[in-house]
Amino acid sequence: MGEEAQALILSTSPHAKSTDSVRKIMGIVNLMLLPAVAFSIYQFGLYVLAMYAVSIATCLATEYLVVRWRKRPFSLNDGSALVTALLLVMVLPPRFPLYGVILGAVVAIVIGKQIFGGIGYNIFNPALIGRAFLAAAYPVWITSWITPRIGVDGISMTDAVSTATPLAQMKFDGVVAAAADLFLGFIGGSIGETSALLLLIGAIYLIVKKYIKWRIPLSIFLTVAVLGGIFHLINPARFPNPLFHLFAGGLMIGALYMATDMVTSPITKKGCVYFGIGIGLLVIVIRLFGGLSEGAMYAILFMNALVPLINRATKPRIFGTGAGE
Amino acid sequence: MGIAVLIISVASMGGIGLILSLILVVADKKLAVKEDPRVERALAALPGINCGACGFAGCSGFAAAVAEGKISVSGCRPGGQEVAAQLAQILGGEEAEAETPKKARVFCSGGLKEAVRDKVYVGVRTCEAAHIVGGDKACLYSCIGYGDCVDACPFDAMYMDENGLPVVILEKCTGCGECVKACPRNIMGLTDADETIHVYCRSQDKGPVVRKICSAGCIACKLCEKDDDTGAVMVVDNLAVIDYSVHKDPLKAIERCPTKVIRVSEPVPGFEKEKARN
Amino acid sequence: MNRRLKMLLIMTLFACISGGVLSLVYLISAPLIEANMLEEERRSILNVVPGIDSYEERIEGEMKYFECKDASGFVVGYALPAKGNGYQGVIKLMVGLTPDLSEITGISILEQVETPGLGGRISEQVFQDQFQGIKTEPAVGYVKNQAPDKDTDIQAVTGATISSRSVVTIINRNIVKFREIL
Amino acid sequence: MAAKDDRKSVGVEFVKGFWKENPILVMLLGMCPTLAVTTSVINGLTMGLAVVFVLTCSSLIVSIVRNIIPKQVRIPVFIVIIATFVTMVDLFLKAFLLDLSKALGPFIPLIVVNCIILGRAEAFASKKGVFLSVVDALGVSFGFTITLIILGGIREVLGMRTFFGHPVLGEGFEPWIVMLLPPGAFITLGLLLGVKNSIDKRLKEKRSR
Amino acid sequence: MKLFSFKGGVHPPEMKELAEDSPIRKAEIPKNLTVPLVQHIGVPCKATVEVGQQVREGQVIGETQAFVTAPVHAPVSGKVKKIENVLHPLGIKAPAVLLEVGEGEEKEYMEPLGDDPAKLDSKQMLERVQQAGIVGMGGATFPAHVKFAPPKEKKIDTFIINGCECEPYLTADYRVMIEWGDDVLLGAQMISKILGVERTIVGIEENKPEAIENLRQLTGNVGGEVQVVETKYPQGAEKMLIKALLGREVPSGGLPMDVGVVVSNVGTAVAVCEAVRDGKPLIERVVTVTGNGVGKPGNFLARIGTSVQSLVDQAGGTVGTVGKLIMGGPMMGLAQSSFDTPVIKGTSGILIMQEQGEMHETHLPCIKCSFCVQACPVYLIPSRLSIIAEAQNWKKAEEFGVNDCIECGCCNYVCPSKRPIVQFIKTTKMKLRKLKAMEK
Amino acid sequence: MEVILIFISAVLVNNFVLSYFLGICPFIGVSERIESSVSMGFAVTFVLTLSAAITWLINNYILIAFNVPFLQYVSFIIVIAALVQFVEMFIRKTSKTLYDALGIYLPLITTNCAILGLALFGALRAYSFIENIVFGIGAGLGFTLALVIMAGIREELDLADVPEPLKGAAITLIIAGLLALAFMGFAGLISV
Repeated sequence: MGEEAQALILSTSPHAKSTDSVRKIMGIVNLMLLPAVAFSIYQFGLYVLAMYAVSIATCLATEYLVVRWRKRPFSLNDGSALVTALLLVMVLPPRFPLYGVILGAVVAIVIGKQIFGGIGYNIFNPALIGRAFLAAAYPVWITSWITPRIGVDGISMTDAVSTATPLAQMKFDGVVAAAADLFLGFIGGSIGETSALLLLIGAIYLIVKKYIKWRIPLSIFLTVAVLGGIFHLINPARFPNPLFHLFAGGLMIGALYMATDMVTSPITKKGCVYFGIGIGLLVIVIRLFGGLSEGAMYAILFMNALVPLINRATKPRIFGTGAGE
Repeated sequence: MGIAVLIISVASMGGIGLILSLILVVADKKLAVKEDPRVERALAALPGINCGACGFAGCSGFAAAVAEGKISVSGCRPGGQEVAAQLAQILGGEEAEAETPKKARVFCSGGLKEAVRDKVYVGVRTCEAAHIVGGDKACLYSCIGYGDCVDACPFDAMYMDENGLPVVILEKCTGCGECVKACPRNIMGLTDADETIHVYCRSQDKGPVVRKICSAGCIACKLCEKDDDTGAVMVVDNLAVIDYSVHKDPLKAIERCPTKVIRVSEPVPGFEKEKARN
Repeated sequence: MNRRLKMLLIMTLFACISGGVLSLVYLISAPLIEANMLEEERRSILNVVPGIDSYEERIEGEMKYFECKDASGFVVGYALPAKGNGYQGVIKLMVGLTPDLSEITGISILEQVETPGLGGRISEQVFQDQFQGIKTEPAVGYVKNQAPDKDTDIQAVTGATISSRSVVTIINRNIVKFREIL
Repeated sequence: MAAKDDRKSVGVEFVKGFWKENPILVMLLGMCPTLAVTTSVINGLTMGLAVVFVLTCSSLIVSIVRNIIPKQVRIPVFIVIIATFVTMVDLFLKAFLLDLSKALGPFIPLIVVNCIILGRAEAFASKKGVFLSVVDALGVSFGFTITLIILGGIREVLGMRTFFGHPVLGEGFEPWIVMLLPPGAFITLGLLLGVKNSIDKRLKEKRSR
Repeated sequence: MKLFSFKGGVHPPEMKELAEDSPIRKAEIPKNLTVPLVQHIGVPCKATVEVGQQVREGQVIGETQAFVTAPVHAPVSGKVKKIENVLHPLGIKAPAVLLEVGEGEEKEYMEPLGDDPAKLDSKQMLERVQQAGIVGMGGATFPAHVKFAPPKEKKIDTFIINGCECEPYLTADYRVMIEWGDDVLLGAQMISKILGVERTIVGIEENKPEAIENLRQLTGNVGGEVQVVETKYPQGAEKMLIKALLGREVPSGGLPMDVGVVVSNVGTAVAVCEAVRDGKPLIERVVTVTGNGVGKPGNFLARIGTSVQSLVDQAGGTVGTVGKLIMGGPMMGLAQSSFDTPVIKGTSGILIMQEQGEMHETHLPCIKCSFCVQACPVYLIPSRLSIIAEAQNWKKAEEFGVNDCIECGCCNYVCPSKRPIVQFIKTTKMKLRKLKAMEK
Repeated sequence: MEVILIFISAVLVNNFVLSYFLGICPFIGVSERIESSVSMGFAVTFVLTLSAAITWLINNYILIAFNVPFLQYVSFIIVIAALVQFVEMFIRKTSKTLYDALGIYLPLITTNCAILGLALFGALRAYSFIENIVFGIGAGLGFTLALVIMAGIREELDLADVPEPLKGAAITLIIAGLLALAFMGFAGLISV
């Protein structure tokens, strides 16, 4: 009787699974980055397109080689390397040399991610590791900016007029850019960070889909706005207004796409809030008192390092234990 | 000037040295704390540089851990092998040699070739996990085949053969029993080296059921029971069992076994010699 | 008791021996080290105030400076050791000034721990040479990424605005203090 | 029997410091100077030689006086001996090689607390004869020096494009300044350790085959 | 109306539409029945009959002397063919009585006790519950009489009838509440009487308006309250239901009675009602046969021991390539390896799913998305637990509360890396139990 | 103000472990568990503060007063060694709880470069007594911070699929490198 029945599949419960998958999540994150990517190419020219291409090629190739060398299952199609590749370029200056992009991409994938065991195990955001490494390796290149929409058609390095980012202008010259320009993105700065608007649109979709933890960006923004506001009230001449803080520099892309990286952010709700507050605090401290003009990247990296401790500190109370009633 | 400097430096160093050694002497007298003599001797054997490379808080921490057996004697990096040897001596590892060495054996013959697989198991590839839902072999008494025992073996004395069954390298096996603990289906067992015949099946299914699902299982035909007149072999719960207290090697029992689950086991290397000596 | 006495003796003994041996080594090496230090100081002073024959150390309150004279004993300038915070840590330098303090005759970075290859480039000759002939009134300044057009300005090291600014600030602050003393 | 062993093991004692008991890569000792001074080969070399001197001399002394020192003051006395030699090195550098002395900064005095030296003094010199102790000290400290040179070499080449001050990579190579900074030091040493481990693993596999 | 709920949980597609409108149908009794002697948590039963013996419907065929046990009765009249080890729904080999259905219609039921709870003696009722072999019919199969007789120091103040049926696909309880509402409430009253509680609540998920309506009307006559809870999985888990309705948290490692509550499934209530009123032992139950792998999904009143094959045949046979055969719901049900496995007292549903590619997917490393942390109804960190268990760090898993896991499967459901978290946890629990046993 | 700068500098900007490479041995050795790293951190902070005070006194009242600066290393280290040994014995005798939490880490500290390094840096920078103590506390807290962060990460990585040859010290060093990268963001905080 049982003979003719074909082999049944045995597995533990549950037998129903949601439709989310790593691949789908990463794919949607990539998709949501596209508007900002497209805008950055429009703004800074075809050279930026070349940077994206180089970064993507390097990231994918590196990931492929490492995974093969380690004899692990093929992981390229999960799309996480692509996210890293895009984000890496988005936080670089528009005329960063291509060999630098290659170096950054290799460092991001190898030291930022694979050294810890690949996707899911990394402690720091790989793209930020790549960027921080480049910042330390090529400190001059990383602070060389150009004005957008000038020399757009060109792909050479020399046709663009160099300029400072709004944050650098604020820091060293005390010039504060208009919030509207910052919001729409008609300012100098890193490739993908300029348009707060486009970044927000993508992020809102991701929040709706619950693919990013909304508490993180919200608490970052609130902390930055409140602290920035307090300092602005104390001394408006020296400290810029909170709107400027929110829309200038890498805060938007950092808060929305890098701090919220699932792997490197806390897993508890409370932890996310602490994490965000920490980032906001450090951003303000570095921007206003540090030697660097932009601190979002370092703030996130530093808080990444604290995530295991945050997770531990905010470990939820298990049902039916402690002060439940 | 030269002499003055000389005198001053000798005096100040001497002074510092004197004061400090006084403090230490007093401390040594007043603040001495009694300790486990083994810890103390272990501590004396250690380099005492408190480098922390062992992961413990200083040499005393390491010494205590060694004495309690929490860490291997070779855990001290600066000390190297010499210290390890000393420590081993101090801790006096006079392990009682077992009279007959124990060896682990695999009591299932139903590999990929022999056992019928009538379902598809999807999930974590460890025996322990697969055992929850039953694995993919039809026989519920069979080796699941994901090698938990191999992973558990601390001596690299096991491997999975191409037929999906674990194999014990008897030379390396120390009879520690880790594989026995790791196996969720009791396939692994420890045997005395002088037991030379074993039943390589654990199935308690009835003969016809076994016949259907495995070509190398005990079908409880009782031929062995009939052939061996010593009474050492019996079929209990549809499975042949050997009582070694009656007879260590009931050779006759294996002759007519239709599925060859009763077999002469691989001899334990080096054991024959010892036996002769006795 | 015997054991403890031995502890006491041995430790004191070794401390004494160490003190003795070291003082001997020191006595031999001290003159050499002294000479080394003086030579270094001399080099840096000659470097920042060119064409001098001799100099003299003066101490005025908390400030130390060197009065530099030419062969005829005429004061041709001052060498002023200065220090202050840079980007990473303390920067120590020597500033050479004309007797009326209106112009810098040269600077020499003595010690710094700025980022190598970035802020650390303030130690490069190109950067230090810029200060020759820079006017100190009203204050020394700096510009970025372009050639300076004022005679009080120098060009900052690319990408290392803060280190460059620190050097300028240290110089300005010390010149102001020095003016009060003279 | 002990004498025979001693003679045979002289070579072994000397060589083991280079690979099998390399103080940095295997014993993980003396990390502080390893990381701090290896911004260039010359710094690493100087540091290494300083350690060679201090370790050899203090091993010598310790193995001579080992029997008269009570257990309770072993460490303080050994440290005093070591510190004495370190001060000598320091004074020597200040007198003859001022620039190098400046570059190495406080890391020369920090040799005092370099675990390698105290470790060897304790583990080896305080238990073995004079001759073997010196051989052991030389082996270990040269192993240390060579590792410093390798590390310094990698960092100098990538960070400044030079080796021993001579340009080795072409103009086209933009040096990675990060290699001269702490992150570069940590990461390079970490990767070097990884390379060492994987070579060991491969050697072991080969041998077992 | 306030909607009661708890924190965490998931919303898997309900899929109840497949069978919810099909009324309960008496299933045909196949020629042979396989009645396992292990149908409850606790000491297994021993056969009280012999091979070849004739038995009558309702006759006890398995019994032990232990307290935590429930006797097994013959579901039909017939002849004992064999007593041997068979494949049990739990995936183990367990002893069972194989019956050949006979001709006679004779029954051997117990004496009816009456149907007015007010006049019934609670001690007598409790005894009857035990004799009738009633167990928790939601799937836990805990002997009911043990549950209804808590130790004296535990004051019970509330009895909850669990009508949530939060598992997707399953509609057995739903149909019972619509068709046999009277019996449910009568059973509930009897149990309340046994327990001596003042408050009896029926908790029903929002997505069963017809059942809510029906029971509300009926409670008007007999008393008791009906409360609506949010449609969310695992609303039907005892601990969650208590938290949602009463705001009480069952302590870690404790039972509902520790917070003064007893929870029973609607099926159990019906069984109690029948046992007391009609003297009928637990020999049949309502089973939902559903899923995209069967032709005509429906709800069947099936005798215990009926093979899955027989029920599936009555539900239109299989459709397409069958991938999984699950006993229970998709979230907590057990995958079966054979259609020969019998229905037991805890079988609430038979779910047959066509083969799909995802069923063969292997898992990826955890990406710490924290979906599972948000979903876990007992506030564990499943992601971490699964990593710890994967690394086989059993001790640490215990620290992280592995034993508090209720194995509801929410974490597993939401995991984008498709990690078999529940399996990791089950394995760890088993291993820990083994280690504990070894220590002793 | 100066004191605050010294403190911030020692904790964040010029972190002893991550930018001066001081105390690497215990940093690698005792960063496996968070609990022990916290204890170790506080033990180090305690000893650092204590030795900052004592070495300052020795430096100013013996070495400088008698003009024998060349005895610096010898005298500092012998004082530190004896001091640590004494404190350990003292705590051990007086308080079992304190000893278990803190005392057992003390022997590790003698050969911790951070202690001697602090004494030397303090002497080199000619801090005042108060400044030197603040420097000691700051350095100790900076060490603790780095150690605890590292312990947190290592506990996390315990369960990760780190490549075999990199397990242990190698990955710890690389993480230290990445931490140093992250700490670079604080550069310049002292140049306000």
